Amino acid sequence: QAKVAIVTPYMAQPGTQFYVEAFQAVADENDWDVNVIDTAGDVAAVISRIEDLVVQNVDAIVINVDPTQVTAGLQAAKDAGIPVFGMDAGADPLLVTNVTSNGYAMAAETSTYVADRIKGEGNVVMFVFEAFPPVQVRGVVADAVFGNYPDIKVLDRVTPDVSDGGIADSRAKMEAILSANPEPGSIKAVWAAWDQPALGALQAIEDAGRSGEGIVITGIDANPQAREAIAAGGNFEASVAQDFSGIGAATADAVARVLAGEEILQSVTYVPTKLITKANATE
Amino acid sequence: MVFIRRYGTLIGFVAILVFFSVMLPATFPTARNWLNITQQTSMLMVVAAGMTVVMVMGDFDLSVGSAASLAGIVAALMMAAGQPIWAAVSIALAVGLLGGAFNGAMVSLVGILPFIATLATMTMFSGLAFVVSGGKTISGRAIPEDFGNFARGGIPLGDWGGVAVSLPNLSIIAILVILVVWILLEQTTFGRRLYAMGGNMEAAHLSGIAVKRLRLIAFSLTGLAAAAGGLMYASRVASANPVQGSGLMLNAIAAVFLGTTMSRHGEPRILATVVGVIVLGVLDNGLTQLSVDSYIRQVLVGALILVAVGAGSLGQKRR
Amino acid sequence: MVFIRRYGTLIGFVAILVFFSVMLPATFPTARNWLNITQQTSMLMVVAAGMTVVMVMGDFDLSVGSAASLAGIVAALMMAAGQPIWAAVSIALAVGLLGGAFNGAMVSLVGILPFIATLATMTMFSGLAFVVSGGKTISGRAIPEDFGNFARGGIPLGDWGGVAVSLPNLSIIAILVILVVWILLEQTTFGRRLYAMGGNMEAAHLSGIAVKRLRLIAFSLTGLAAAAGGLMYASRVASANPVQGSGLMLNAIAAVFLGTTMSRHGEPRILATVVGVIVLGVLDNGLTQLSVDSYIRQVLVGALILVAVGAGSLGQKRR
Amino acid sequence: MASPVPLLSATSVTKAYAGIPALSGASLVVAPGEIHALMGENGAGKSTLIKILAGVVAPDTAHIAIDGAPVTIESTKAAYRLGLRFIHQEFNVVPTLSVAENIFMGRRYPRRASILVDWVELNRQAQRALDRLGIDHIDPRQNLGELGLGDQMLVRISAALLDDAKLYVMDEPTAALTADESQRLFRVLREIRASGSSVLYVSHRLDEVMALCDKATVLRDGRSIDSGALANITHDDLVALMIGRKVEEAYPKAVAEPRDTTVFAATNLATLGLKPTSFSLRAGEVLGIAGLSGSGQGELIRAIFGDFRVTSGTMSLDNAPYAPASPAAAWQSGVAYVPRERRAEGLVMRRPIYQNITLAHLKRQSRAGTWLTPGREKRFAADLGANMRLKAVGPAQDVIELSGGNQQKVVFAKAVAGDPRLLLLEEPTRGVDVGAKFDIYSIIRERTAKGAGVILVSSDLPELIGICDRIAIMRDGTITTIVDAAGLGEDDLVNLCYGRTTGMVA
Ligand SMILES: Nc1ncnc2c1ncn2[C@@H]1O[C@H](COP(=O)(O)OP(=O)(O)OP(=O)(O)O)[C@@H](O)[C@H]1O
Ligand SMILES: Nc1ncnc2c1ncn2[C@@H]1O[C@H](COP(=O)(O)OP(=O)(O)OP(=O)(O)O)[C@@H](O)[C@H]1O
Ligand SMILES: [Mg+2]
Ligand SMILES: [Mg+2]
Repeated sequence: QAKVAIVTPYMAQPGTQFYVEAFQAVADENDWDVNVIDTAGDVAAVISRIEDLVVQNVDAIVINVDPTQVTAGLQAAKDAGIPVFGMDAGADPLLVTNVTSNGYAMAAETSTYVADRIKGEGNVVMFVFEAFPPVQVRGVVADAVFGNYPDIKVLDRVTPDVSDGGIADSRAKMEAILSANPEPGSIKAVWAAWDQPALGALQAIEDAGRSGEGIVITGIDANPQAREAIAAGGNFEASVAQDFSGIGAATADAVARVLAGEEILQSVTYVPTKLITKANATE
Repeated sequence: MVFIRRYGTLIGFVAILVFFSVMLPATFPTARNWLNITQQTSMLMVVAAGMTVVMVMGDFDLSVGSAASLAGIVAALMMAAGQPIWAAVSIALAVGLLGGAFNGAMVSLVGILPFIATLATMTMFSGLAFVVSGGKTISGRAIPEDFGNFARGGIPLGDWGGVAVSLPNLSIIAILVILVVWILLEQTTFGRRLYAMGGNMEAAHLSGIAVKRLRLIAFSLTGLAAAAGGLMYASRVASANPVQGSGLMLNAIAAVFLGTTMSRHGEPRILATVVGVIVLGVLDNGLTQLSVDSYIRQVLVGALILVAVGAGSLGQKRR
Repeated sequence: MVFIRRYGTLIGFVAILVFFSVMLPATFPTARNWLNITQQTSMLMVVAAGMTVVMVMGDFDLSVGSAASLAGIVAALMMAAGQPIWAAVSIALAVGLLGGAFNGAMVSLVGILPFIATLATMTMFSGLAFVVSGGKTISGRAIPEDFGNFARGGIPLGDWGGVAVSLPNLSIIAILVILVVWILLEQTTFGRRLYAMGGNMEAAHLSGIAVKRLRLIAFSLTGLAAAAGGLMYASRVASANPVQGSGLMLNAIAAVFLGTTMSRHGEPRILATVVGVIVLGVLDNGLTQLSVDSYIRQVLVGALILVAVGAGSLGQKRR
Repeated sequence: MASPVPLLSATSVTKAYAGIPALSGASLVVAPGEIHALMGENGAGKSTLIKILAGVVAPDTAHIAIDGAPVTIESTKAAYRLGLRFIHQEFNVVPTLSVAENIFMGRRYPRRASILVDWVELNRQAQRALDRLGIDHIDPRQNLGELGLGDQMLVRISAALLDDAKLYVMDEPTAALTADESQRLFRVLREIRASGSSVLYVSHRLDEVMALCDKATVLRDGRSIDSGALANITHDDLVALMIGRKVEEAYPKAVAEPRDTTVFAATNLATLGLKPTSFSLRAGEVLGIAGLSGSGQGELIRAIFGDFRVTSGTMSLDNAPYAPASPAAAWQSGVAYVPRERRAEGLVMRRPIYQNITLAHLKRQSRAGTWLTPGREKRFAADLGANMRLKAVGPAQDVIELSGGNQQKVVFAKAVAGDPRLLLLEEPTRGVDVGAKFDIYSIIRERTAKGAGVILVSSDLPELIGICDRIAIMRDGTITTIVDAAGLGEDDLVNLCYGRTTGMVA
């Protein structure tokens, strides 16, 4: 029975759950002994846990954290001959491969959706998060898209407090922004780099009685709560579905191939994404 | 002089209010905005009110955030399993009460320092929340609409400058909880005894106060309030995840401590805690309305608290 | 009886060690694994050592985590801007020292409660870390290889059962810091005065101890240690982001408090803090090796701490 | 004798707390080479004046001169540099540190390699300081908290005597000392006088003051009302000066003889530190407990009070079995307690007087045992306070603002507030002035007249002899004999405590 461990600091984020579940499903088929380790946001602890796994001599390790930050652990694994896989982590020479969606493409989908819907003019509120590289790149793309429209003005670039999941604080922030911009039409759209702020903004807009102004909201990830909001046909109009399960399963496949003795050549394995609107939200 | 000493902090806070009102005359000092603030702070208010109870004895409870998360998860899971809302809410509150009683037992019967005991249970409750939920966020159709609607509802107060305003349900709960804690701490022998314990545990014991039992009860109440706060949170976001209450703990302790700077001998008082919570809420609300960059806002919040509290402390020359 | 009372907690911890050694005979009680543990806990060790200094006086410092993050960010930015490593490290340490001195000034000169003062600076330092870094993680080529290599290096100790083992650089730093703090607290007038202040602030003041100045110095040292811990963390992850130190604060306080359950009068002692840190590290290390699910691990860590500390407390029945 | 430049002169000293004067133009002149008593009833302002000299409290106005040179004392360090040493009224020690470290607190420890503490030298110098008081039973390496109160006081005195100074100020140093220990202190104080330095001495034990001091300054209501040589004044006149009225007798007469019914009995009672002990107490009787410190007096009281677990034996109260599981149960049964250390064990310092008094009686002092009735509580407390001349702004004043003696009265008021059947008193009059002592004794007698029993632990031998009906001698953790107090002399009692035989044993 092969021993495989998944180490992540981001277990509390909904996406991670799906990776892990899909990974587990494949693992069960292969009869692996899977150990899921959550370090609750602590990146150095990821290194520590990898070191522990090396001492324990597991057969493969999967991480979902920026590999450049855990080089010490990756090196220890490499020295011990244990293969390490990235599951939406980032490309790195010390990884066998990194399985992920294309973050630039996702942000381009929603930001162009917004720009098209508001016909290239008006005030936009952005919810971003720079501390987490995969989310940070989305902000970069959206900045570029909005910057390309001379009549789009970014009213505020908010970083919500995510320690509680992000919805409640985003909502409070949006409530304040709405209070500060009471004129109907003074806010045309809310672009969020992931779904939780979009949901918070939606609640704030509905609660303020301004859902009739046609403020366009987009998110990224298309988590179940977001899909429901989109399906309901309110202000929340679009999100992008990453195929989390696909990433998890593809990672497990990569592990299986390497355990079977195969060599994997591409340093990144992309799994396709999909724009979610009212039309396909309930699929 | 004596005035400054006692009210210095309060004056600092009033100065902050005046500042925001001047900077944002059209939006900040409106009934609508203030009702928003009471709603935004209602969960913290309830948890901080519970925290005040143990802090009156000079103790802490670090587990309130995890207890709130756990209560939210438990209720959500029960509702997802088709149980009626009242049953889910009752069981979740019972979980909070039991968790608090466990804290109380560790502190008073076993004799573990509150800081260690509740740090350990903080970890445990959080782990339990993950275990029972499998780490997932429970949302969407799993949560009955009525549950989410509760947080969105309120009692209409009529028109105010042309805008319909209503007193949010969450604010009403917060006010009720404050009232109950106020009666408990200020009007009953129970509260008097807690204050005596906070002033001198040994003297209280030798004066015939059943310190162990009271400590147990106090921690149970704090756990109950934490669970209530967690349920309010879950209702507000119409979902539950195993970490959503974690921000509440430090803020609740901060609010109580901010309050202590306004009381005679630095003891916690429920009404002072209320001011503390509102100050935290107002700073967030006002600075966001001013479109202050969120990072700079953090720095400002810290600095403003130091200035407000420091103004009060500087008046208090030791000699 | 007296034995149990004094050493109850320690016995609990030894039981944990024995348990892991029995369950994991091949991997847990090995030199290699123990060197790993010293390295894994080294950052916490340094921060907790600094925390011990203020806690000896009966104070807290909640800002150590943010100070650690800020120091890491400052050093990373300077290195990214092409400054030499020594300059970056020195400036980052100076930032920690200044931040600590600011805490100390708020607490001792202005007279703000340590909890509020350091909670406010925790927010401020964290905001500053975001502001200067623009919220980004600084990693990859921005960080000189030598900086990241430091944490990976060590002094070779030779072969041990066929495996080459070495004493990690980070562990060496931790040991040095512990040594310095030990000398400071246990062997200098400065340290003894801090203990006097912690034992009875009023008596210390009346006997002519310059309590304000000493408090200022103590907080500065804690800030310095926090910065050192933050730099070690940054070196270990070869990167810096504005939140990476945030987990250190509660763990550092927890380690010191765990330590106090082993000292005679419940006062913090640096060597007891060391034991506290190692206990936390061993629980993580051992339970990971036992492949315990991380959620259940959380529950177990909390429960084991309660059992170990509780065993010690139950022994102390005075009445 | 020529009148030399005074060593210390403090004139027009005023200080008001929140507008209420504690000192109103007090003055004090201490000459070199004298032991000068500072007298006055509780709350007269003695400690306040001393704290001003020590740089702890800032005066509103003060003209202070040392050796004729005007000075301002803005910090404790300044006072130290001026050659002043202090023993304050309240216990300011660090129980968690060693005796030697407490002696050196605030001073630079002896050092090695210019930074490291030289522990050997530290302990040696501390030992020397203890030797000066003739103390050989205290190890400087011991934790201070392990010592009894008397020994702790001896350590504090040793600390003040560590190096030579001009003026030693002692605020009730003997309140916790045995007669024997007091004598040793007096010997050293006389040595100090002989060396040309001076002592400013505060005590409510007048015999001691008359025997030891050369001069006295009397404060009343924050003013110096007289100053002069003690040789020229009688005990009674001094009392009248201090409290503004005559006190005929030191101790009130018992109103009634003890009755023949038993209030309390202990049979083979034992607990940690107490060997099986039996005695009984009649209704209306005051039973004194005497003995060297550490003979088990505290343990006996705490066992009766339900605070120490009883390991064997039985007790009865009003002839019913009595086995309290906690102090709460003891209060319920009608047993009240005045603990030894008022600040640590008796009072919630930052709470009002009335809340301290009703703390043990909240069941009765509330509606339905639940709802507070502050108005009624305050009236109740004010009445009790008036009975013992409590000097306070009102029942809502915080206890921390009271003078030491008045704090003690609050503790006593709490104990008698519930009409107890059995009163357990440890040093109930510590720091209380002569007038108020009489009031307290009267209240004790009132209780006994109603049939209550009283057990009194005291290190003040005249008090034991004056107020008790019988005195039990404790040695090595048990009661060895019980004697009638009538006709007993102080020397007899001392001999009994040391286990030396006299003809007096009953
Ligand atoms: N911190 C304070 N705040 C308010 N009033 C105070 C404070 N300290 C002392 N007082 C008041 O000052 C007066 C003088 O008190 P002080 O302690 O000097 O009396 P004392 O002569 O030492 O009495 P005792 O013999 O009981 O020790 C008292 O009325 C007391 O209540
Ligand atoms: N109130 C006091 N009681 C006892 N000793 C005192 C007091 N105030 C000062 N001293 C002692 O007087 C001397 C001078 O004091 P000071 O603290 O200025 O010295 P220092 O050089 O600063 O010592 P350190 O560097 O150890 O603090 C020291 O030996 C100090 O310990
Ligand atoms: Mg000095
Ligand atoms: Mg006094």
